[in-house]
Amino acid sequence: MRNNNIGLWFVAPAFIAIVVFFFGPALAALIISFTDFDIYALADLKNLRFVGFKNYIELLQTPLFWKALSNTLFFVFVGGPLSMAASLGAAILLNSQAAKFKNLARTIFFAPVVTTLVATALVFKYLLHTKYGFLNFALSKFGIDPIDWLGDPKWAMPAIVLFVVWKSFGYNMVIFIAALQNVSSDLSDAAKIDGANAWQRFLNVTLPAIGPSILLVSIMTMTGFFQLFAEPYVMTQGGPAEQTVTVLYMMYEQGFKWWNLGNASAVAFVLFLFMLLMTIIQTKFASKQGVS
Amino acid sequence: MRIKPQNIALNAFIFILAIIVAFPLFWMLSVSFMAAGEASTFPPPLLPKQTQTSAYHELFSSSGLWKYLFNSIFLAICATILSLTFNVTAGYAFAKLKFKGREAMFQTLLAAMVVPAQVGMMPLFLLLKTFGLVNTYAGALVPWIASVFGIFMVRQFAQSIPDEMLEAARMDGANEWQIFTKLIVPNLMPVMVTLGLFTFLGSWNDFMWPLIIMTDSNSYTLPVALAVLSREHVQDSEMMMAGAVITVLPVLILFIALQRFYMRGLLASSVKG
Amino acid sequence: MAKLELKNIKKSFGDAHILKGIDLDINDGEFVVFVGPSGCGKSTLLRLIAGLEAPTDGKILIDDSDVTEKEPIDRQIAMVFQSYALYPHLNVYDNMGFALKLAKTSSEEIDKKVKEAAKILNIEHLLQRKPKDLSGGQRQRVAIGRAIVRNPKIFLFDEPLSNLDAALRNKMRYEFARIGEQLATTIIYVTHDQVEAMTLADKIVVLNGGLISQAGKPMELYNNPQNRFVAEFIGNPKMNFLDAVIENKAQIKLFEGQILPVSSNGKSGAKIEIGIRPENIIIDDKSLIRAHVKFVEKHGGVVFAYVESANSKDTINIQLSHDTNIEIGQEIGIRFDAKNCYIFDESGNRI
Amino acid sequence: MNRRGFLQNIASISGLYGLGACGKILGNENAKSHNIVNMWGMGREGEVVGDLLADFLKSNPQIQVKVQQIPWSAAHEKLLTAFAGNTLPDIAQIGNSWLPEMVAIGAVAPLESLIKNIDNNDYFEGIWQTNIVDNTLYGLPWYVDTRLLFYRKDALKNAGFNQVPDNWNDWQNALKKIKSNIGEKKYSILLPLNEYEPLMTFASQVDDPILKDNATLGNMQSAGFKKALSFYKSMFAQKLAPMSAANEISNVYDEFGRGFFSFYITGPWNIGEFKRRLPEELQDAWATSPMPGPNGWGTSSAGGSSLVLMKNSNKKEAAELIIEYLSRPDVQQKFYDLTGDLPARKSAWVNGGLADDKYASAFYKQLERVKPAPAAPEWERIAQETRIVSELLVRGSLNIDQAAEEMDKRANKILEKRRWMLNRIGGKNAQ
Repeated sequence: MRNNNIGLWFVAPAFIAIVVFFFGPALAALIISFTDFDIYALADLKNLRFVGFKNYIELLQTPLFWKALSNTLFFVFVGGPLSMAASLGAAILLNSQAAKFKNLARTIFFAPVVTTLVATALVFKYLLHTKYGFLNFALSKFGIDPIDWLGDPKWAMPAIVLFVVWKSFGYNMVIFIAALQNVSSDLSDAAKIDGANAWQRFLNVTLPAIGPSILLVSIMTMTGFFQLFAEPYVMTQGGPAEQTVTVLYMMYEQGFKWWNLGNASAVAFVLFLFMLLMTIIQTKFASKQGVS
Repeated sequence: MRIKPQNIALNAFIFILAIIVAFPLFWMLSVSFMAAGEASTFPPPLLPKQTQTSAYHELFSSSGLWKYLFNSIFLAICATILSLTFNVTAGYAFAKLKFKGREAMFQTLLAAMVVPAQVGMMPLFLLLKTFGLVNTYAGALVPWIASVFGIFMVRQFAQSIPDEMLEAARMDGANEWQIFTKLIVPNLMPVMVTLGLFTFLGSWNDFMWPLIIMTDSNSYTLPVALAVLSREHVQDSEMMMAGAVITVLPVLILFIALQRFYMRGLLASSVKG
Repeated sequence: MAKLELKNIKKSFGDAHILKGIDLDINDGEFVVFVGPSGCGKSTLLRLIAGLEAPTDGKILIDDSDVTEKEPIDRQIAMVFQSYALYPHLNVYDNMGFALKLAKTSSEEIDKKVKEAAKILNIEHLLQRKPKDLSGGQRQRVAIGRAIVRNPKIFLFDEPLSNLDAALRNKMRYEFARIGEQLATTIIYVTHDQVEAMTLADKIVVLNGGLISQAGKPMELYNNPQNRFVAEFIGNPKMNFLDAVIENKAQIKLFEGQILPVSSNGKSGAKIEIGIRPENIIIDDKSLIRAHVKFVEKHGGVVFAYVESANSKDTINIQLSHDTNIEIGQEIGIRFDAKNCYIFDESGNRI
Repeated sequence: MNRRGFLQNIASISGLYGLGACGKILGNENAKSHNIVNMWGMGREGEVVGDLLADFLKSNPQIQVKVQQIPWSAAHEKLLTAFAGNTLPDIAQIGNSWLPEMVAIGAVAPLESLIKNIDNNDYFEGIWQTNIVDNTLYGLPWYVDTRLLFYRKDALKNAGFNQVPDNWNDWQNALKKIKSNIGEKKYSILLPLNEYEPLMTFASQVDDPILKDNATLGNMQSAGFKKALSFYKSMFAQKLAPMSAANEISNVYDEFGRGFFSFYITGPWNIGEFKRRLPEELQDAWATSPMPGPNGWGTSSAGGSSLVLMKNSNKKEAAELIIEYLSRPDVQQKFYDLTGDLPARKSAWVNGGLADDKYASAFYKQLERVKPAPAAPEWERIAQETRIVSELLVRGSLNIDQAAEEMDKRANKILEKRRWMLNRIGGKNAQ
């Protein structure tokens, strides 16, 4: 090739943009997390102190942080698997030969994914209303007393998980359908001849075959569930009794409500570390299981 | 053909599931056409007693919805244009052009995938403040200029373009820019539609960044406006549902129209791992 | 060991009628090969026997009991798939023992059977490997081994050799013959390759368009094909066909007017085709049937000459001995004995 | 750099078309012009300020005003964000309690030149004090606000009381009586768990200040505060108040009308709302009353909004004219007519007969007894944190002592920076 570095000109604008608007700020956030950058420092940089690991140490001593972390982990480890199970269930249903109107059903199941989160969170807020909400009305038909879904600390998390599962399961469903279509029918026939029933075939043929997809989906899903923010912001504002404060919600409040940028950056980095850790564990676990 | 009872059960189950999944969206639409206060009665009504558009009138006349609608549409279009220009050039170059530092740069971008976007938000805000870009469209668009995800998607697609085609064009005397505009861009059209759609939907549905960067109500996008309004108008469910309809409907229609492209992008992004 | 009866088996997928009525008896211990071009329904028939599909009509009996509605596991059959269908996450040992494990066989029993089968197949050293670490031929053996340990009444093989390269295919063909003998059980084997059918089968079933064209011993089919389809399908290289008309009971007339003393019981003036195998054509310059040599293929031991004659639509293939001095462009005369001719009417039936 | 400049840079860097068009649209919209005064109004005030200013603008044609309406629930957040992002307006309406914070970060400018024209005796003392930081006037009270009781006269009467008792004990007895009249599913009083004002109202009525040592340390473990906290907690413990946030009560007015609760601590804006939203037949059934205190009528919060001038404004003269205009007694009266917001100037109360109004008079009385919130910039945050802890108390995961300790702990942590800064500058310039 005559002009060897022409590609650089093609790549440079995007690369510079990502460095300036993403890597730079992320690095700056790391530095800020070691300072007590707050609204006073914003007004006058003389009010800025370098505090070392103080933000992190204090964070670990803050009950709200642990609350937020445990809430977030609840979303990740309860909501994530639930959402994936729903995705897989729906994918298996729609992948079966006997299913009719598959495309229509797939579109309906997928629709919540593309809808605007804030808008549908609002819809659920009304659906979950203690008195006039449809869910309680439907439950009353089964003789279940009204539940204060978003107001009762016991129920607020499950209620939000319900919403998040509704909103998100279609995405993974599509990935699972694609994976299921690649499962060798010979293999499932072979298992039938070997005497495996539907559940054994699922365990021994389908599950190993879609293993890589499950790993990928679980990483993506859990990463996504670590980043829940708009749901509590719109539906509960973190309440009741801080029951739905997530780590990211805490970061937002610290950072953009109270302008404690030092604290907020520390929160952000702890969140980042947790997400990184999760991804590494999952990848390790999967490679041990022989999923490539 | 024998119709097995379990097949009937399976289809019935799918049908019920579809109703449950679609119900919130149906209910949103239904309530938005109710008279003020109608939805806050027990038992909750399924359909409006009398279909009316008063909630929409109220929304458009009193809350500046036109402004938010304009902001959302305008930002989504600009984000799409930005994303297409920046990501397509870069994705193509990473796939098909050799240059110094290509691998290093690509690995750098790869590293960006594990860092959540929120980490840099606060310094980014301060950075934009020094440029005077807080509360501007430009500030809201910054995260959409280029995305690692977009570059990956284009790169993956561009790799399927045969090298011979580029070589033939070079033999015919085309320069690199001509090759890109005349040859590559037409061939990348499908992935550009996909990327454009993803960006448009992403920008439209985005919440956290516009919430932070748009400091006055003239600059709100629909989701931000909706979140703010919902705190002020808790009791006006009909009006809020009308707002939700206005917010959701455009993206839903766009998705249904371009579903094929959307699914392709989704699956492409899911095999990158 | 078991015998299998198929009674008027029909299978349709929507409007596509794949099998149109199959009647077939397979005896205890027979090695039966289903052969036919792709789309003839041979694999579907195998899947019906396996119980992976239910027939639209008809009955399947194994050892006189009706298994038409039964699940695969209740038919005591084993099947080897074209793709081998090994469980990728299990090693060879577990793959072979999978069915036994599902049947809750004791682990000692499983161990014994797996090792026994591995010995027969010479794969004892591979037992701990995963399928992805095996060669094609090795996978093939594992797939067979998985079937053997089940000790089934009937073995089903679905094109087991088609994924192997030519050299390996020849070797495995021999192996199959050996294993077939060793197992001494009923085997049903599906292939589109007539060489495999000829070399392996006790009985060949030629399928065409959803129906059995002819069934019988290999040489029976070769020597006595019932119709043009079987005649053309069986035999390598293929039989040659020449257009002709029946002159009278004792004679037929070739395209160019040569009269051959071939007796037939068709009507005079009826259009027919005569088939003649390449090895039965003799070069005889005195013969009235003239032909031009278009191409000579020297295989070493034998030589094939492709000649053109006004009598045939396609070139005629002649098998010659290696010492022939025939050359391209030469005009030659050919002849053949009437006793070596097969005569087919317009609808392809032997007359 | 303005938007157009930035976008044109991008456009020229990348050589793209489309964006040029974007740049144009951006440039034309919202351009900062030198004779336009930007003003932020919160909630309903933001809606009506345009009408209020109509006369002013007629007589001052050289001044143009652009008003932004900011929702109350996001106002504080938006002010700080705008400060952080350098997008503050010229004039803003801000909550009284936020003033120390806005002064401390240097967002607002002193109103020295205005003070000459203003008679501070015409303002309620407690309210006026909230606008003074370091002996300097930073805000001019625009409307005043305090929290007091809205209640159902019929419910109180059924319980055997003709008017609201003036002390905690008797008042709570009345509430208990009401509760026993209305049964399990209804409540005597609504104390929304997502608002800190009810608790802080009680806390303002005791002798101990909420923060001590120049507002650098929490004082929540004081006997006084604990007393207020216990009183607050007892309302829930005895099921006099439902354990729910205001946003879970879908419509406060409907529920008040249906008798779901009979007492509600809220502000003057609700006089108008109650009149408007309650059905005709209930219009005589409700009334307002000053807050009962531990021993006789108690204080309440010195709320309301002030108008402030932002430090970075380059239109200070025009802005001061506007602020001065908006606090004229006649404009204040008109303001009241439009919004129901109570005038900051006593003369406006007296002249308009408001001081004798059956609903507003309770406010006039209460306003003579208001206490400013602690003058620490961090107050808003401390109050929020305190609310969060109080919710834990109410829901039973903490007891009174634990809650008070936790509140102090959180307050002290928030105040750490303030202590450091005050130390550093040797106690001068406390704010």
